Amino acid sequence: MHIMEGYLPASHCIGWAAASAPFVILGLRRIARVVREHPQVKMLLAASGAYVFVLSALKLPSVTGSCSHPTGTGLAASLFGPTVTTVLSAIVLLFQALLLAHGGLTTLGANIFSMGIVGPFVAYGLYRGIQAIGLGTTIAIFTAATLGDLATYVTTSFQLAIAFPDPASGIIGAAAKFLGIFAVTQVPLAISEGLLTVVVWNLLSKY
Amino acid sequence: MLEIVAADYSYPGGIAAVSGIGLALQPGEKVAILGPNGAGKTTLLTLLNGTIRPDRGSVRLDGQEIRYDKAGLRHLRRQVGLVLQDPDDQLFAASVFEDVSFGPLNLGLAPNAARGQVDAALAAMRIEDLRDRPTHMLSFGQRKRVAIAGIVAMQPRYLLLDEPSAGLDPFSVSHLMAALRRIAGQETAILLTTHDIDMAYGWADRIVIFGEGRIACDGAPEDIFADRALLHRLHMRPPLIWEIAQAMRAAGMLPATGPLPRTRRDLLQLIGHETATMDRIAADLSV
Amino acid sequence: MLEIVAADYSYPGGIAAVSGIGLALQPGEKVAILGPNGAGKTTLLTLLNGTIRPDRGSVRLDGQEIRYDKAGLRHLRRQVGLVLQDPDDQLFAASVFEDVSFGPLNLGLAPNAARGQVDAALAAMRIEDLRDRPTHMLSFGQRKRVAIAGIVAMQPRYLLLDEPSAGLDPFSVSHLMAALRRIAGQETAILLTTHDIDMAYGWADRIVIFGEGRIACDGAPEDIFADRALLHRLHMRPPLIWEIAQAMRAAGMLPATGPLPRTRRDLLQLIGHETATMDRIAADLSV
Amino acid sequence: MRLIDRNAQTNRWRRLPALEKAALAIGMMTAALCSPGWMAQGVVLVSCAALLLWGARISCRDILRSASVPAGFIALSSLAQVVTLQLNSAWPVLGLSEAALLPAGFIALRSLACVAALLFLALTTPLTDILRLLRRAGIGPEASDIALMMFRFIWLTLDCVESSSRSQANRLGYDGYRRSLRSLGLLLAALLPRVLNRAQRVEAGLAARGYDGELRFIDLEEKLSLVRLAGTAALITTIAMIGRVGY
Repeated sequence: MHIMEGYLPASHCIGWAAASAPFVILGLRRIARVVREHPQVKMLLAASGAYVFVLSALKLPSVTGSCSHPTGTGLAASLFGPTVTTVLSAIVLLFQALLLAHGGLTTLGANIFSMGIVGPFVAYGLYRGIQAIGLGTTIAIFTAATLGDLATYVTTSFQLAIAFPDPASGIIGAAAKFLGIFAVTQVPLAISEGLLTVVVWNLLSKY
Repeated sequence: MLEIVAADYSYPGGIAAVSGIGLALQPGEKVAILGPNGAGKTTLLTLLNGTIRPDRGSVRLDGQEIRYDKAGLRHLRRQVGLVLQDPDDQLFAASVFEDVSFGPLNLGLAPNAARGQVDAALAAMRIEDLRDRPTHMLSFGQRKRVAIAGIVAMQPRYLLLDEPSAGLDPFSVSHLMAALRRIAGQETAILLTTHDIDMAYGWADRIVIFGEGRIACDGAPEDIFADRALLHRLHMRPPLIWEIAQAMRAAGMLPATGPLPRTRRDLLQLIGHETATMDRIAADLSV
Repeated sequence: MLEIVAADYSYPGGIAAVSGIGLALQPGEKVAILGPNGAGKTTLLTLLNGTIRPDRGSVRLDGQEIRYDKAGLRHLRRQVGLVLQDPDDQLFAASVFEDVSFGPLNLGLAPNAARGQVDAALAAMRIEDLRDRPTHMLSFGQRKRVAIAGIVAMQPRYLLLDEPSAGLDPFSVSHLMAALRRIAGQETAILLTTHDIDMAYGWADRIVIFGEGRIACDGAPEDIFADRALLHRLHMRPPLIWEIAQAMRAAGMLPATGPLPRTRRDLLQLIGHETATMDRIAADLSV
Repeated sequence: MRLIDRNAQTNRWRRLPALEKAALAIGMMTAALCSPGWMAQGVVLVSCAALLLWGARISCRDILRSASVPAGFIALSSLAQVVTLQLNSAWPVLGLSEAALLPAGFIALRSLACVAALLFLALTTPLTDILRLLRRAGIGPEASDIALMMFRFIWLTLDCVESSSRSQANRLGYDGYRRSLRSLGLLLAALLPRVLNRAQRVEAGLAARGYDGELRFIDLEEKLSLVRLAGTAALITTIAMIGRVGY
């Protein structure tokens, strides 16, 4: 779920871009370091990025019957770690804006923050945390992918709420509204993405 | 009978893939489709199996126009199986047996019945020995046969194959064609596309030639290849065996009547037979 | 001269791909490699261009063993170009012209000189009209020709091609082979792998047959195909034209001496010529 | 999925310098985003549509189709704005805020104008040209090479996904939720090793062409035109001034 081009006021656009920039720069530095040591990583990251992009453009079967698009960042974060995923997500979001008109350039910073930073970090933290408690990989992957996806959606709703507080109930009320409206598609989607990630993960570990 | 009637299809962007094509496939037939890259052969196969929907015209199974809802497509695909060109697009499961059982299980068969159809398909393709092998450790030729088995196991009445011989060495091709001959014997019609004119000539009952998104001709091999002007216009050459046999006939080296040889073996036998006859005549004369 | 000497190579996992292979390629030669899927043909090509390094044995260019450091590989790849089977493994830029310019720029050429070599390569492959087209919107046959142009533009002395004719229709194949004949004329040696025995027979000066990771034979086409026992052991058939010509010769339909026909046209002419001769004799006799 | 790219690759302005098109798009986007008045947004919307239709010669149908998804999202978000939520009573109370109608309409129009500017860039400029621009702007060779290769891999991967899901549908793999989810899982699991394998093969394929870690090629872009740049500047200044007026 992305914020559309032009939806956020200029000051918010700049603010979110500034908030995301350090993470992206950190990720870029990390990639540059790895690429210097192993040049073939460049091609592998490009292929993985394409995989995440195509995954995010896939229609996912949803329990409610409606179709929606997964973020794929849960899987990516579990595979490559969160900082690299931030950079891949930034490129994916740029591509989505320019190839699909999903999201936008002015809202790129805000979208990177929700889909490229909050989502992957939540997913990665949950994945490591649940594994550390010893609840098993399946639960860890499901929780990471589902809640990572939900975290992206919650963040987006708050970003919109801060920009457009409810005249009666302020930011909290506005967040509740945005959460409510998008819940129809996003909650079943998050569950589907969680289940799908588990299926993929289990099959991949067979190879 | 599986039919496509006066169908047009254009790709997004408006480029016409096929226009006004009509073709009927009878149970038990063996049909080969020839034509240059990009002529619309693959489009025809995907139209026949309901993957894409014609912009105009219709696809009919046993006289009934097919419906493009879930139930309609399900009904169609039980009877019409399509094997795509690249086997890698068709293998998903970890082992050969699991992969081939994907279709039969989706048909709603009980595990035992599904197992039977899988084993039959593996036997028909002569790959029983690959049963437990991981799919990602197969050679290209093996993957190709497993992909075909995955459709054969669903026991379709019409089996469509897109370039089944592409990329295979000649020995594997002859094995594959032998397998397809066995399957076609059992009331199953086979329609395949190929660039191998000689193979098509030796295998098919009927040949269809595509040119520029249209069906340029459709008929018995003898008739098709006799039309030199047509072949020339389509930038196609007749099968080598046919052409040599014709030249030999014209030169009086083969008898002027009787069926023309279709395969390498037929032609070589005919040449040998002629030799034997000539030897006999020579011997007679020398007496 | 490009040589590989007594080379072994095993894939990670220990499966031997080729063992003890040796082959020398002279400037200007046209060589075809035949053999079943998985026999090691592709491995040979990637060894010759330094993509993989033999476990034992060596690769030599003009008598010098190649080094596998950056400078050594750079030197090798200036002279030895490899076209992979799948064009999608070799194309990366957005448009055809941009893509073909990649190799020449990597050679360190100035943009203007590079531009000239790109245009020459597009002309040699007869794809000047695709110059401006996006690579991901090309047909398979077009991508194949663009991938070859990408290597031809680097003007290598040795051009290696992995299955250049795979997946192409016969008309495109003859165009491609004509283009390769033009290129081979200019001091460039060409080595290609193929499953098309008839095409190899008509095109190559020399034929190499692979079997089970070894070179089973290497020589002039006439000699290779005369060894029936060897071909039988390798599950290979001689070219159809060769076989028919042999049968006709044995049957006394073709003269017992003189070179055997190599192409369809040769054979048909020979049959026609014989007819003409026989007609003449008949006419003489009737006088 | 291929709609925008197809137009970007084939429109009449595809070889114009990406810098000029980007300057125009981003200028208009900024003007629309920063103008308090309604009129500037309207002018941006109309100019973008006019440039796309009569300049780049993109069909009206394709413009509307590529705008339909963002327009849907904008409509949904605007709905959230006109609804109010009371949290200080015992139950949350939903209401329609008449006062919010006008601002919500303004945001929707602003967003549509910005989407139009985005579409102007996306529909006229191949994505790789924009990446080259970003590279010149200094985003670093690693990220720009990765993005460039990613663009190529996207189409290859998409072809694989399309053929694979067709093949699964042929074998009735998409009947019902459970089976669909499992089929899609099988597809994605089989796809990842294939995609990574492809990356290795491309590495070898480019090595055969002298690849040494840097992607370079001769582009076919036309030269910058001062006339066009001046026109761009004039248009954006005019829109900004209209925005200042405050209608």
